[in-house]
This record gives sequence, structure tokens and C-alpha cells, in this order.
Amino acid sequence: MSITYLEAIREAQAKLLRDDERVFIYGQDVGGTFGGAFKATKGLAKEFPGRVLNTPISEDAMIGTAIGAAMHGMRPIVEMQFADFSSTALNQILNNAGTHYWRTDVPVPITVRLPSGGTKGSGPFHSQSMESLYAHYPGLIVMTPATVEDAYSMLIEAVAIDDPVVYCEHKYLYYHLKAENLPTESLPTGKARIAREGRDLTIVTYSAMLHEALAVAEQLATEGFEIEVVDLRSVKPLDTNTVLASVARTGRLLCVGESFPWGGATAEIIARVTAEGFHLLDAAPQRLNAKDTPIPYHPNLWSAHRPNAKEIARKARALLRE
Amino acid sequence: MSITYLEAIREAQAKLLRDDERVFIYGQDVGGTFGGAFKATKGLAKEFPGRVLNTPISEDAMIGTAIGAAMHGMRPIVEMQFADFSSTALNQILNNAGTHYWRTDVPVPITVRLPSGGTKGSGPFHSQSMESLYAHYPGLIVMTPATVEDAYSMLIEAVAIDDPVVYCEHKYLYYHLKAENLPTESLPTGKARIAREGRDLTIVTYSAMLHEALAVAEQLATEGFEIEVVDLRSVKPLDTNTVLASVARTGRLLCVGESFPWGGATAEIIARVTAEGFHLLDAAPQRLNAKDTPIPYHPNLWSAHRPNAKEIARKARALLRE
Amino acid sequence: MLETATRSKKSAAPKPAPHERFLEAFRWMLLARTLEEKLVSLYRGGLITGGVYVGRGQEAVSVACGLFLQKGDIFAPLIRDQAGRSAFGEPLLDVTRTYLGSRQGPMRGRDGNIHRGRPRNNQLAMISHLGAMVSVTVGALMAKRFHGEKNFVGLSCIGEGGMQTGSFHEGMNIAAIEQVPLVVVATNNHYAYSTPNDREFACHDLVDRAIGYGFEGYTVDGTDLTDCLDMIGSAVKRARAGRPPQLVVASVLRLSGHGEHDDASYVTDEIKRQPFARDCLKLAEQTIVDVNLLDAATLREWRKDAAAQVDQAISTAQKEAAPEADEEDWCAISTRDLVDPLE
Amino acid sequence: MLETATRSKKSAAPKPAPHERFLEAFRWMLLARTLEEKLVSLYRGGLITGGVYVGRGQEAVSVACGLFLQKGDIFAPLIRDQAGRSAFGEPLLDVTRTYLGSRQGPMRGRDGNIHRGRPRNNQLAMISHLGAMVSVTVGALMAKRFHGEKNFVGLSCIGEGGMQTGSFHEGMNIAAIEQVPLVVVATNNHYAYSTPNDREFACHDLVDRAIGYGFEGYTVDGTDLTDCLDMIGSAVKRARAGRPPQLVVASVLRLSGHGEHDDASYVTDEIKRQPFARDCLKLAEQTIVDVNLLDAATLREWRKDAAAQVDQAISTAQKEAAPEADEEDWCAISTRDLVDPLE
Ligand SMILES: Cc1ncc(C[n+]2csc(CCOP(=O)(O)OP(=O)(O)O)c2C)c(N)n1
Ligand SMILES: Cc1ncc(C[n+]2csc(CCOP(=O)(O)OP(=O)(O)O)c2C)c(N)n1
Ligand SMILES: [Mg+2]
Ligand SMILES: [Mg+2]
Repeated sequence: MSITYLEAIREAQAKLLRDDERVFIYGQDVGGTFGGAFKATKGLAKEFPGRVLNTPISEDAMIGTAIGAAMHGMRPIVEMQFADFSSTALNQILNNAGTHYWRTDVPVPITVRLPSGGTKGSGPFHSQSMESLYAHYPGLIVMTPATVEDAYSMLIEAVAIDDPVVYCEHKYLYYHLKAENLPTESLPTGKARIAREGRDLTIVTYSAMLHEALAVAEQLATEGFEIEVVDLRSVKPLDTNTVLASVARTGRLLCVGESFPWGGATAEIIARVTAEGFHLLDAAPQRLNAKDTPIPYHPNLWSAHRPNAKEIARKARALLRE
Repeated sequence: MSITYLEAIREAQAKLLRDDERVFIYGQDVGGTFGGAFKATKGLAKEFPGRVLNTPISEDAMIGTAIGAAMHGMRPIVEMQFADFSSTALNQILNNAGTHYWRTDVPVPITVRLPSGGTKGSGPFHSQSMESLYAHYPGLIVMTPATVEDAYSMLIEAVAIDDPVVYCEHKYLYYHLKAENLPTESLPTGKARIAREGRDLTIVTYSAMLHEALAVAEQLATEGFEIEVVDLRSVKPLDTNTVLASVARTGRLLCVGESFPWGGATAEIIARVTAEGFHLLDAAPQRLNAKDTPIPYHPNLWSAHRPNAKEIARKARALLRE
Repeated sequence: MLETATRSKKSAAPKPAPHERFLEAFRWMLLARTLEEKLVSLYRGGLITGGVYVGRGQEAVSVACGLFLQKGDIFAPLIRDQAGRSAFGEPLLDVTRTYLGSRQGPMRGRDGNIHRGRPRNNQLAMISHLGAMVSVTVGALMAKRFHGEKNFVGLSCIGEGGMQTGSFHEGMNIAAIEQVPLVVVATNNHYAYSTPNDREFACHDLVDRAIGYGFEGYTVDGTDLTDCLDMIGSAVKRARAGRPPQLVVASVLRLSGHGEHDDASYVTDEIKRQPFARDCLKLAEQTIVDVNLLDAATLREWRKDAAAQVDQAISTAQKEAAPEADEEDWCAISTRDLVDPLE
Repeated sequence: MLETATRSKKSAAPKPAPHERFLEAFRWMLLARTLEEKLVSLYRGGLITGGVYVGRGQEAVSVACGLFLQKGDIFAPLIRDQAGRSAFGEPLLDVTRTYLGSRQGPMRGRDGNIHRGRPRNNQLAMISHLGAMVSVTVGALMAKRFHGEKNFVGLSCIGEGGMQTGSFHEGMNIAAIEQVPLVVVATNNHYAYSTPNDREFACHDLVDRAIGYGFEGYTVDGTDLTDCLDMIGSAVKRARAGRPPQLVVASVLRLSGHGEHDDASYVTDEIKRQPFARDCLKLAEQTIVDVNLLDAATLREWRKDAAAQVDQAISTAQKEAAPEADEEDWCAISTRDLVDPLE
């Protein structure tokens, strides 16, 4: 058997619908015979009648409805067609879901699936990585699974969590990433994973960039460097301890993320590590993000806009030389 | 003569309307005899008939309309009633205004005024500081004036700039802050200002927190410490050079911002300073932000939620001891 | 006497005669007016931090929104719905504790004034962003349907200003698609803050929006309690009976500032002379006197009772401690082991 | 022959006779269909990166949107508006360069496919987020009014799916408030991607939304070119003459997948048998033959001409260089000295 990242997301939802009658799926084109723009819900409407519902193009109302249902005992999963379109639901996510528990003591267990990140030819409005926007505001958990196993187990966990979860699934990984089996156990959310051990440099990353980082680690190994790669898994909560422990071993830190450069996950990691682990650092911590422009359509531009293995390797080598 | 921060904003708009026929003001309750929820446009509708227009409660359309007008030669100023409500215009701001020049080569000179930040009793939806959301995305300039002079001159500059500007004016400063005169010259946007010189510690901040930082500097001076305070003035562009030069003098960095802690301006500053000025630092750079919960209504809670002089002083002293 | 505010909903009781319902509604209106006048004077005296927002002139519409809902129904009140909130069962103490910042209120000092609710008791806690609560109400109703509940309705309030938000549009449309038993009561009080209708919308009559959503639409004279009870009562009944979602548009004038900080000097004299500018409470009282539904002594008694209830709720809340920062746990999520270790 | 695509708008010319207009419209439809069929085959051959979105079956509505606009009018086309874009004056090269990623196209490889425009020539460049371009069109019209221009209109396209966005609602409402000369043409092609009408809206007829905004509303048979020209032409005329904003709702079937990656297997046979499922281009051609507006030779000539134009536009774009990352200046703002010194 072999299962893709996308299939794992579908399987997780099938399992959730099977095991928990509070679960329903709400989103554009998720139902009918269609099963979603990326087929993440393929077949589920038929298997679970009345529980996989197409919505109008109304992101604000999709989330509002999910909030109301969650408040009253349901566990809705909302699929945004692309993460980028969640901008029109952002008010409901940040200001309604994100504040509700704190204001009223009643948690809002919604899971918002955001098909995130760049793929070639997708352009400025079908490529965004929005984890930093959502993590900036209080009240949300923001997951960024990078592996098939995490895609599966974290989605199941997301629905079990009593608080709102923004689940950022990376479109580039949908078909590119395969595993032999679905996991039977997993790290809990909030724990980062050492994806590769090393002692010369720590690369902290998450989502699709994990695989670029691992490729760089592989490559630099041939040059005699041992790179430790930390997969954050969730950017909020962010597992500072695991990162600090790694930096304690390596003394060098490079943070890699696919979202825009100003603020965001890579800046947050560096701020935490320097505040608490300044003395652990042998060199200036560095970061690599996408460029500060909209995400280009043309593959030539797109592959230079996102951090790629070549750039990461260049940064890593420079850091190793310091 | 004495002029408040709020009056400076009104005067700047009066001048803009007077000097530039491309300017119009668009927003809820800005017109009529009313002149805005905070009176920032008081009297302007009468003085400039047909150019200060009330809008429906439609933040998305307010920005969309401004974009269309700006594209066709106008210089609209959009007043959000509170920054917090710009969440429902965020898509137009980020995805339409923010991408337009890059996509089409046609810039969109809109100015979006966001009455920002906390005041007591205002609660979760009338207190937010959203500069980090807007700065994270490409294509926008984000101003955060902290003084009466900057409130005036930067608003005038905002309208002159060919690109979209998010102008974060702080409600707490509206009446609290007074100056003798309106400025006749000013630093350009993109240049930070040394608000107070010192040599023991650099506090980098902006907007209302500048005044907390200055109070702390004053206080610590009595304890024998000389704190340098840098007012960023705009968080995007962010004047890394001035910050680095200050840290070169002091060796110690504390960043203070009123927005939520995860990501955002303080993390961004630290990431830049450590990347480029790691060797300048004698101690771990630190930051202070609001707490990671919605902004509380009750003054007892609110004053503990935002960074305040006491907390800043505590952090500063700890840093000075390192 | 004090049981007025706390007596439970009478869903099981026999249907009251029209004049009984009228009197019951009037009594809630009186209570709301009394309470809000008191809140205003506390505000003027500097005893309330933040804003005070009242429903003066809108009590007839509002009370009808709360009065026909039963236990298990969902209510999403907005800014000017004190009468409806009370009629739905909100204790006066919830109001005074929230306005006065008692740590014992439902919002525990975290949120204030009108931004309160008890979602567990089906009274949703509005966020400020107008229009956002319609779809939330829809979701709550869908949950009830998923759970197999029957015979429930939801009622969501909106102002004519809020009707212009995209969020409202999406909420209305999705309600009709999901065919949930929803009543939306839109109160056109002729202003959104200082903005008059002509800068809010350009249609002839807001009720004409109903057909475009697949709602059934009705208008009501918001100054006339009988009309409000009839029209909103029957809308609730129709929704409960499985008819399409209902839109009721009421016409009134806001007889106060937007909030108590606002002198409403922009309200034109011409508008103040319109029929919709009359005070629904005065009109209702006039009816009571005209038709002799109550004698003067009872009316006086009711007033005194309302005042006593309000005084007690205020003095209780005033005696209670304020929240303290160092007793807050500062956690925005309920899953404590997932709290981000931010400093 | 090649001048078809580039000849300038004939606003100053005498009004063409109805059959001339019909033929002109038909010729643009033919060009659009020919172009899009070619783009589809390039896509199938792996020569286009990203998606291809066509307007097959919607050319009659679309062409009418572009045809009545004059120089100085504003046009905000959407996904399925190739015919209208061409009729408005978009050169074929803009299309092929954008789809094929030439650095010389209007989007210079930064954006692709349908996300193109030339705002300087009054053809707005849509963002993906549906509904967002209505208010942008309103703003452009306000600018023209501010500048003292006269006699202009704007036309903004939308699908029935996009009509359910909050952004669309706000845009419609603000258009009516500002009383700008706007025509909104809404094409109900019975699906939003895979979602059929019954999960998109619940009103009987989308044109019923017009009254709720203060628009004048009309319906049109989108398969019938004559009807499209009549109804959209007169809506443009009314808007230009100062009537309230106009909503025209057309009924058609999308005769393709949502994009070319989509086999549209969800479209039911029943719907394919509906009158609105007919192919407007075939019907128009049938009319031409029936009424003998053109002889067969000319028709053949037009087809050949369309194919030649398309081939030329494609081969030109294919020969052009792609954008290169190291020649990009990577600046999202025009004010170069305010670019943030982010690494
Ligand atoms: C999305 C949004 N924008 C702006 C505001 C600020 N605001 C609060 S109340 C109000 C006016 C509301 O008017 P209406 O809906 O008619 O209700 P009314 O106050 O008249 O009862 C405004 C503009 C808001 N609450 N939400
Ligand atoms: C706000 C928003 N949400 C989701 C999408 C994704 N999307 C692109 S086209 C489409 C369907 C559009 O349907 P309709 O408006 O009827 O136009 P049609 O494709 O039928 O011409 C969707 C859901 C989008 N573009 N914008
Ligand atoms: Mg109102
Ligand atoms: Mg459609």
C-alpha cells in the first residue's frame, strides 16, 4: 500500500465521519460526486449522506455557520477551496472563533482546512501561506503538517481539540508525498520533531519547506556537514524547547518558511531562540522566506520567489562558515 | 496655540483637501455635521462639499471603491471607524490594493486610516493594533506615527505616496498628546527617529508605546541608566539601519509593541538585528508585547494586557543587569 | 415582585390572551427602559467605563423578538435589544455586572456592555462586527437539526446599517439554502450612528430584500406594540412551522444617541416629526390607559417594581469585586496544554 | 483581415443596423471560441502552465458586455469573458502572452490566464476573490465623475456563484448609493464549479435581487444573441442616460468544465437537455444562415480569419522569452525608496 498526503487527509476525514457523529464537512464543492477542488473529500458525501455539504461562495458565512454549530455540540470541518480565499472569512476566524472561548467560556471546536502554499502556475491568489496571519491573533491553534503521517494524525487531533484549529495543508505535498501506511500513533500537537539529526547547524522549518531542508541536509552531508532539521509541525503552539535543545547541540540556526518575510514564523522562532538561548548561538541566526512580492504565476519566477533547496544550501553554507 | 494628535490628523486632511483636488475622504460617519466617530473629519464635509462622503457599513466596498478611484487618478483617504473593523476589508487591502502595482504596473494610491490600539473600556473589538497583519503582506506601506508632528506630516506623505498606505493612528494618543505647532518639515517615511539618546540600552518601539518607553527612560535615568529610545515611525519599511546603529552604541535591545505577541513587529526587529548585528549585542535581545488573549474590556485587565511602563522598566532593568 | 425578571419561560403554559401578552410585553419594555435610564445616569456620573448603548424607542420591536422564543430556541440580540434579552430570560444581573465590570458577570470583565451573552443558554454573545451573527445563528440551528431536535427556531436581530455588510448577505443567503427555521428582525431606526438612510442603501424598502434571498418578508410599525407582537409573533410561528426563513423589517427612530457619548444632534427635526419617531413605550402605555387594561395603581406598582429590580441589580453588581489581572489565567484557548509558551 | 481584433471602437461612427451589430458580435464570438479552443488544445498538450478557463456557451452574453462600451468606459470582465474582452478591445496577444507566460504580456509572467487586464485602458484586472471587482468598478466611475467626465458607464461581470459573496453585496449596494452609471451582468450558468444552483441560493430568480439594491433588473436568454444584444445594449444605454444601476441576469449553461482540468461529470443529463443548455454560437450561426445574413463563403472566410489571427497571436507569444527571476526587480511597490530592506 502507498498513500499520499492528500489521501491521508481524505482518510482522516472518512475516519472522523465514521467515528464521531458530531463531525460534518462544510465547503465549496466538497459534496456531491465531486469531492472538492483537490478531491480531499472524494466519495465522502455518498458514504455519509447529509454530512458533507456544499456551500455557496460565502467564506464568511461558512465559518460563521461552523461556529454556531460548534458552539452547539457539532465538530465541523470547513474546507476553504484555497487558503487564499480565507481572507474573506478572516473576520469570523479571528474575531469570532478566536475570541469566543475567552469571552464566554464556551469553546468553539471548528477545524478550518486551508489548502496552502505554492505550486507552479498558481499565481498570487492560489498559492498563499497564511499561517502567520492566523498565529498572530490569539485563540487559534495553527497546524502545519509536513508529512503524510502528520497530515493524517493531526487532522484527527484537530477535530478532537475543543478550540478552533487552522489546519494548513500544503498543496505541493498533496501528490508529491507518499507513505507506506497511515500512522497508528503520533507525536501530539505542540511537539516539534527532529526530522534529521545533526550537530553543525539547525534548520527549523515546517510544511513543504521541510522537504527542501531535508534535501539540503542530504546534500551538505556529502560536503561533510551534519545538519539537524526540526519540523515544527504546528506553528502555534510553537515548540520552543525542542528548537532550543537543538540549537544547544549545533550552535547555529537557520529558519525557513514559505510565507512572506515580514514577521511571521521565522521571525517568531528567532525572537524566541535569541531571547532564551542567546548564549547557545555561535553565529547570527538567519532566516529564509518567500520574497516580499505577491506570488508569481510563471514557474521561472515562482521557483525563485519561494525558498528553494539551492537558496537554503547557500544560506546554510554561509552560516556554517561563520 | 496647542494642537492634539487628533487635531493634527484633522488638519492634515483639511490641508490635503485644500491643496489637492484628487483627494476625497470616504468612511462611515465622516461626513455630514458629524465628522467621524472621533471627529477626525469634523467640519470638513461642510468646507469641502461632495468630497467627504459617508459610506454604508461596508468595509470591503469602501476599500474596493477607493481602489477603483485611486487607479483612475484620485487620492482617496478611507477612514475605518476602528482598526478592528478593517478585518472585513482585509481581502481588498491585501489581495487587491497590495497586489495591483506588481501585477499590472498601475499603482493604487489609497490611504487607509486605522484608529488603532487600546483605550480603557474598549474591549476586544475596539482596541486592536493591526500593523503586523498588514506589514506581513507585500505591497503596502504601514505607518505608525507616535507624535503629533508625525501624525500630521506622515498623513500628508501617505497621500502623496503612489502606493497603498495603511496609516495606524493611535486612539490613546488622540487627546493625550499635544504639540505647540504643526511641523513645517519632517523626517521622510522609512527613517526611524532617535527619540532619546542613550548608551546603555536601546528600546525600539512605535506608536503609543513610544511614550511608555520614554517614561521608562526618564525613570531609569534617575537610576543611572541612559536608555536610547528609537521611534520606528513606520513598521514597513522598517529602518533597520537606524536600529542597528543604536544597538551598536548600546549593545542591548528591547523591542516594545502593543500588538499581539506571536510574530509581528517586535519579532521582525529582533530577527533583523540578530541577522545583521549579532556581534553588536552584549545580551539577549528581548521584546514585550500585549498578551496573547483578546484585549480585555475592564481597565484592570486592559492595563495588564498591554505593555506598560512598569513592565517595560522591569524588562529593561533585567536586560541592563545581564 | 422581583420574580418578573427571573420567572421562567412559559412555553408549556396555555397561550395567553392578546391583552395579557400585551401587558407582559409592556412590562418587559418598562423594565428595559428603567434599566437603561439608570445605566445612562451611571454613565453620566462616570461610573461606567466604556460605552452605554440603549434601545430607547425600540423596545416594542425588541421585546417581541424575545417574547415568542421558547426554551431551546436560539436568540442573537444586538445593540438595542435589552427588552428582548430580558424577555428571553437574561437576568438583570448579567447586564449590570457586565456594564459595571464585576468579575462575576458572564463576561467576567473580559468584555463589556452589549457584548454579552450566554451561549450555553442559547443567548449568543454578539461580536461588534455587524452582520456576523446571522450565520452563527444558522449554524446553531443546523446543530439542533443534526441532533434531531424538533420545533425550534432562531431569531437574529440586525439594524438597517448592519444589513449592508457582506457578512449579513452571506448569512441570509446561507440560511435560505440550509432552510433553517430562522427569523431575522431588521430594525430600521433611520440612522447607522450618524448616517441617514440615504447613505446606507438606495432601495425603496428594505423588505424587498427578502425575495432575493428566498425569505418571506414583512414590515411592521415598530412604534406599535400590538403590531410588533402580531407580526414578529407570527413570523416566529411560521418559521417554527417549517416555512422559509422570515425577514421582518421594523421602522422606528432611535430615541437616543448612538451611544450615550453621542448627542445625536444630526437627527433632523423633520425626522423627529415622522410617525415612526413616536415613543413605543408611551404609545403602549396610552393603549393600556385607553383600553383600561390596567388601573393606575397597578401601573404605578409595576414601575416601582421595575425600579426596585434595577436598583437591586445595580447595587449587587456594584458591591462585587472587579477582575484582577493577577488572578486572570490569560488563556485564550480552553486546551491548557496547547497554550503557546509565549512569554 | 487581421484588423478585426485591433480596429478601434466605433463610438463616433453612426449606429450600426441591428443585423450589422449581430454580425459584428458573432464575429467576436467566433474569434473567442476559436481562441479558446486553441488554448484548450495547448493546455492538453502540456504547453500551458496553470489553468485554462473558457467561456464556451457564454459568448453571446459576454460579447454584449464588451460591445456597447466605448472608449473611456470601464469594463470589469471575469472568468468567462473572452468574447467581451475582445470586443472591448483587448488584443489577442494579451491573451496568448498571458497564458503562455511571455514576459511581454501585460502581466509579464507575474499573473496568468484570466487574471489579466490593462487598467490604464479601462479594462480592470480581476483578482480571484469573486465579487471584489464590483466596488472597484464603482470607484473608477466615481473618479470619472470627480474629473467631470460625462457620458461614461461601467460594466462589471459576475457569475451566479460570485453573487453570493459579501463583497458582491457591498459592491452592489454602494453602487446604488453612489448612483454611478453601472451595469452588472450576472451570468447564471447553473454551476459554481461543481455546485448546482440549489446549494448556491434559494430565491426563485436572481433578478429579484435588483429591487433590494435599488437597481433596475432584467433577465435575458443567454443563448440568444439577439436577446443579449437587446437587453444588455439597452441596459448600457439606460445607465449612460442616468437611470439607476442596471442588473441583467442571463441564463446559460457552462459548456465546458470549470477549467480545462475539470471533466464536468457532475453536470446532469437533465440539465443538458434544458433550453438554456443550447450553444449560443451555433444558434447565432443558425440565425445567420436562416436569415441569410452572410453567404457560406464569407462565413468560411471569417472562420479562416479567426483561426489565422489566433495562430499568429499564439506563435508570436510562443516565440517570446519567458520572464527570468534574475531580471525581476522583485518590488511590490512603485516607490522604490520606500521598499523595505528585507533580505
Ligand atoms: C463591520 C462593522 N463596521 C463598523 C462598525 C461600527 N458601528 C457600530 S454600530 C454602527 C452603526 C450601526 O447601525 P445599525 O446597524 O443601523 O444599528 P443601530 O445602531 O442603528 O441600532 C457602526 C457603524 C461595526 N460595529 N461593524
Ligand atoms: C471568494 C472566492 N471563493 C472561492 C473562489 C474559488 N472559485 C473560483 S471560480 C468558482 C466558481 C465560480 O462560480 P460562478 O461565480 O458561478 O462563475 P462561473 O465559474 O460559473 O462562471 C470558485 C468557487 C473564488 N474565486 N473566490
Ligand atoms: Mg440603524
Ligand atoms: Mg456559475
